[in-house]
Amino acid sequence: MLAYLWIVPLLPLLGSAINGIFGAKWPNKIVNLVSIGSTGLSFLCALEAGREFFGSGQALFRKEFFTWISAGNFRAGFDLQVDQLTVVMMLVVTGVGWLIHIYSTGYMAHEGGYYRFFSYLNLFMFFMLILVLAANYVLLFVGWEGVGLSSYLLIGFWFLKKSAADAGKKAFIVNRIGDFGFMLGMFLLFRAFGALDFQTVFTKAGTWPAEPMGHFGTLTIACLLLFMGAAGKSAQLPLYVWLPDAMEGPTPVSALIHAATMVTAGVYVVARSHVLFSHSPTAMLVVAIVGCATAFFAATIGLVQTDIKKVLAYSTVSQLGYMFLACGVGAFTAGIFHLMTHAFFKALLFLAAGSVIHALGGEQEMPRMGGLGKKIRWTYYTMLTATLAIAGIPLFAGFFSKDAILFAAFQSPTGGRILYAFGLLTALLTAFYMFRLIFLTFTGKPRYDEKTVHVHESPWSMLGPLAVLAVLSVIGGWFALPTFYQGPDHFANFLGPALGAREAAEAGAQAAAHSLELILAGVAVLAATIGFVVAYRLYVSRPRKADELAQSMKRAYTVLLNKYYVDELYAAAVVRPLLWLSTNVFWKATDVAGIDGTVNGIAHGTATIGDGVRHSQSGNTRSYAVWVVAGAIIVLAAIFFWPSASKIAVGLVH
Amino acid sequence: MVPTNYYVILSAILFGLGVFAFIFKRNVITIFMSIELMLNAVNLAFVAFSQALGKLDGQVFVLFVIVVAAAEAAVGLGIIILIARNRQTLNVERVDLLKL
Amino acid sequence: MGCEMTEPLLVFFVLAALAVIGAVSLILQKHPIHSALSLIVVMVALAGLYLLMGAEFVAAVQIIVYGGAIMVLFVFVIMLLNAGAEERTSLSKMAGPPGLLLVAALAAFVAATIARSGASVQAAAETGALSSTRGISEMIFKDFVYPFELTSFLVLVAILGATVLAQREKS
Amino acid sequence: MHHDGILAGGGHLTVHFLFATRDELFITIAKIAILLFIVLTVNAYLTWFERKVVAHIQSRWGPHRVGPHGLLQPLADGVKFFFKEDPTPAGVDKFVYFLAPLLALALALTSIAIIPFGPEPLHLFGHDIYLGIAPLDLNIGILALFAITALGVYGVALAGWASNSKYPLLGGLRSSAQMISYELALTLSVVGVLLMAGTFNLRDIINAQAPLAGHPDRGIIGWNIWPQILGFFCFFTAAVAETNRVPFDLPEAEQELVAGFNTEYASFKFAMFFIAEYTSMITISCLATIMFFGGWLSPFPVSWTLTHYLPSVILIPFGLWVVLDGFRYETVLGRVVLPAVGTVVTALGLGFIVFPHANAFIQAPFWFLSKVLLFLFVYVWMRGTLPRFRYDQLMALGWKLLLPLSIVNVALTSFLILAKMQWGAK
Repeated sequence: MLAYLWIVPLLPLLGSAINGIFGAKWPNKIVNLVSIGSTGLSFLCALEAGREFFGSGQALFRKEFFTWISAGNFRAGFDLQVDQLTVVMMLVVTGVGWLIHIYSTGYMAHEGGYYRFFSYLNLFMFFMLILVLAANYVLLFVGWEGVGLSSYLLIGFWFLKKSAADAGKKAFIVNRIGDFGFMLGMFLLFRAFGALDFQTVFTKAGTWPAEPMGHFGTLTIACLLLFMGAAGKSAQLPLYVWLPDAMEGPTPVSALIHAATMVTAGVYVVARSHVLFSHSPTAMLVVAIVGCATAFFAATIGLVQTDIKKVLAYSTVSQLGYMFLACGVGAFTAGIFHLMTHAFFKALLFLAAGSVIHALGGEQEMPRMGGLGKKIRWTYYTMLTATLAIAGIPLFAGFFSKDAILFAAFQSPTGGRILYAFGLLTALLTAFYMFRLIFLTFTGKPRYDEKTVHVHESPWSMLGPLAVLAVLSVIGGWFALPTFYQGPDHFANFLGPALGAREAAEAGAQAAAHSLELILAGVAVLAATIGFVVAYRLYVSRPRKADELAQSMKRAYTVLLNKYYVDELYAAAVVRPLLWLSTNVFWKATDVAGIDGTVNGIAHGTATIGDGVRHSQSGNTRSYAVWVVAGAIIVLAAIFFWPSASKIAVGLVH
Repeated sequence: MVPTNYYVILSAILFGLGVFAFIFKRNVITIFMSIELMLNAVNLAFVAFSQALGKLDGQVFVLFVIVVAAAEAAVGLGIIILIARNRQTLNVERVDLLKL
Repeated sequence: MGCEMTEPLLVFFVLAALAVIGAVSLILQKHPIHSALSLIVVMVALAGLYLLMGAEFVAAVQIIVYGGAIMVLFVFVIMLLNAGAEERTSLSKMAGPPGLLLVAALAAFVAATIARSGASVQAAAETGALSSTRGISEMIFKDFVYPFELTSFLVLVAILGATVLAQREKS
Repeated sequence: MHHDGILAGGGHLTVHFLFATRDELFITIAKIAILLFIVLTVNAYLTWFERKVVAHIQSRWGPHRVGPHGLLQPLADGVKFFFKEDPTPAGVDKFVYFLAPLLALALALTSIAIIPFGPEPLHLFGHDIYLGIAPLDLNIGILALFAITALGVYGVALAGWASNSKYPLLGGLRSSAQMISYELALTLSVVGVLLMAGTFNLRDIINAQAPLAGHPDRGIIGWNIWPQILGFFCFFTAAVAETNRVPFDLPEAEQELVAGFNTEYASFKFAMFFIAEYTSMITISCLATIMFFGGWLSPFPVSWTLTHYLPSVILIPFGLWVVLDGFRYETVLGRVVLPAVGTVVTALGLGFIVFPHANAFIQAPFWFLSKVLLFLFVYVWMRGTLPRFRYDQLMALGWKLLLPLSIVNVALTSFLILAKMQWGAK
């Protein structure tokens, strides 16, 4: 299977192509068959590939399938590689992706453009797999842009809805900014190392001296640029604005792309280039701070959002912040660990939310929900599980990963305490707004119009994935279970070879800091419980209280409700000036006056000349004959006055 | 023995006359004939030089020219017949529209 | 050189005169048939000149193909179209004095070129009688065999083209 | 000195006969005159012959009023042609109208000049006088012949056009089309012979059919007719068409076109066409003889010396019969003239027996002429028996049968020759 690794991404591509080309005519059943079949197969292939990889016991499998670009000493090939990190990502992508495909067959059943949706979805799978399997930055960038594209297509899936179309554009444009940085980073790396495939870059970088804190050397700048791209893709400050709007897309999309997989690409890239990052503490610190800030910032916004999907979106942002925090403090394994668990429970949350929306016939505003717990039990339970997981209740997946991150943050030498504090606070907020969501949605008395809206449980094609994901988000974290009785962290050891020796060292340190870890875990649980209790008091026992609280600190509330006016700020600072510039300078001045003027001028000139010359084309054969003679005379004259010319001509003939 | 120059000059004269006819005749067929005249003049020069240089290439070339002329005549006259059929005239000055 | 009046020279001048007269009359005649006849005269005269130069085969071919086929075709077409005398319109501005000028220039150039090249050629002259026919066949079927085949192809194409052109479209 | 002047130049071999020496010039002129006379006479009596034969085929008497057996009929016709009124139709193109018959006649007569009639020169006034006008080394003999026949089209076409009348125009168009079409077959059909002979020279072609030195004398077996039977078929058919004779005489198809291209011609101009046609018949017959029937070669091996007396053996009895027949002729003139002619003929026959040299010299022309006469008879015979083709049939025959056949013939011949070179050499 490894030898034919390309099959893994190819299958979804085929599915996408087939559906895209023929799907329009086909009934949904066949479209399902194609899309689910292709993704499912590729999931199996991925499993098989992983099995073989471990069977072979090699640290890194790498195969160059064909050379794509070759210029001078630069080579960018279709090279795929597999190591532990890849396996994790690959399995998450194909597995979760597959589940979400199944879910979508139920969720989208009544939508128009069914085949289109699945074609896009498969396309996304293809690009995402390319991204995670790529063995060099160029190919990775291909996947990177590809997922951006399919995300754009899917956000704007209901392109007739203006908000959706705009959201799509917004996502695309904001990502451009990040990609810009990413490309610059790649160029810089190429200049520094003369190659872009991971092996060469990392081996060379490994030999470089680590750049001291606050020193901006090549590596640091490269890392920061890469991180800029990552921030764009993974919706970190200040480029996070597109993700909440991306909720305009169908819920499965939000689940797959904007929660589980695509948005984590940034984290993946940072983890993938951990060698570079670990050589520049400055960059690491930046990553950590940005991550931490984003986590807190987004969480605060999430507190007051009323749209169920918006809440989840902000929570996604903040969880991504966690992951970056982890990477920033050097706990890449923890980051990836959280990435995985988050993929499980956040996907689950979104799908469940989707199920809720489905049940209410498209209602997304929590104030108009409530009391659904009894009506749609399965959805309720699964969503509850996910909430517990994300809130970090012990023995649930989120607990372990978040705990690992906080612990790492606490331990980190530079400003560890502050980061930890914010992380902890975020955990509290997370717990609060998640439970707020649960309570507003499932408990209390219904606030929707029961005559018009008749709630119904979703079909099994939707509930099945929910169940599976629920299970996963329970057991997903148990790799790390042993650490609590001084055992090894399996996940860390597992990722060790891929993410470098630094982890191993830390594993050693962990034993020493074991007691400390237990304490921190306790603290985290405490924070979660506080969040829970507050939410309970505000929304269940004394519902009135929430509004009073909002009234009492109206200013802060409105600020939060309006998401700190960030969008407005951007609009004022960036969008409007740009619009003005492009309208007046580029369009009116340059294009209309300059370019069009020139083109039309040339056209007019040509027309005038032609009008003049036209008269020689009298259509009178005899005149033409005369012209022929004139030409002959010119030739003869050349031969006569300039014999060498004729010699040359003859020479040409011979 | 006739000097080669004489032949060549004769061919030049014929060629000139051919060009003249080519320009100053109005009848398509006659114009076509003047082209043949020019070809003949060239042939004469060919043969003259071939005799002068004692090489036969010239004569072979003449044969080729004749073949080409024959083909040309076949096609050309076909076209002329069409013109006469569609335009009801053989005067090139009256045939100055691409489309009727 | 050789300007004492030998018979070949005599013959040459007679034939040359015929040719030139024919060409001139081709221009002067109003009726295409007369032009055609004049052209035939030119061709026969040229054939005679070829004979004089010992190019018997070319001479024969000249008469058979040019005289016997091509010009017959011309005459045939003229008869078919029942072409009348040519009308002396002059709608072309170019084909007036400027044309005349150009023709004069062309003639001058040709003459000058010949005058320059003539001497060099003359040096190489004076070769014995070459039995042309055999030699020509040798050349055609050895050295020039590919061009020869090409010409045959050309002729084939021409036949097809002529057929297509001449057939009346079904209506 | 002229002699040097010419030969020094080289490359004039074909024209030098015109003025090798003054004497040769005169001889040539004399030859032309004699040949012209002979040809015209033969023409005249060919008409008589034709009418007689056709008449007998149709079981009529044919001409027998003017002179004994109507022998003076041609004379009478000639006189009639001369003195008839010669109206020129209105609106004809004068020049071309006059040119056409001249062209036809001139070309027809010129073509005869190419034909050689005998191998041996006649020794007179210390000059070797060959039978036939063309020089011995006319390397393009057959080509020249074709060249002239090719030009023959103009006579017909121009006549038709110049008459300013629709029947002649149609006739002219038809015949020019017909001639062009059949010229191809005609030319191609002799290529086989040329390939075998390896020359254009008519004399050499005849000699090529003669037994080679050291080979058994096969006489008639050696003629081209056997290997080239296909070629001969094509050749003769095409030739008949080329001369506009029955069954290919569409240009003058009386029923459809009155008299075809020469409708508007009367009196002597008409006679010119007439003579031209018969002359070309003769030429073609000569050509056929040369190409396929061994020219002047005797059908018998030379070793059969007795056959040398065949001329006498034919002439003497014929003469005697004419004498006897003459005595029984009804008119006085006949009773006087016929016996006289008879005696002359008999005397000729006896003379050949008496003078071996003369006999030896006469052999070649005798055979040549007898073969030509045979062909002429065939012409007349066909006229008496065959119906005329329809125009489309004619074209189909020319393009779809004769042309392919003659091409096949060429291919076959060349292949056989190659094969002979490969294997038959030793």
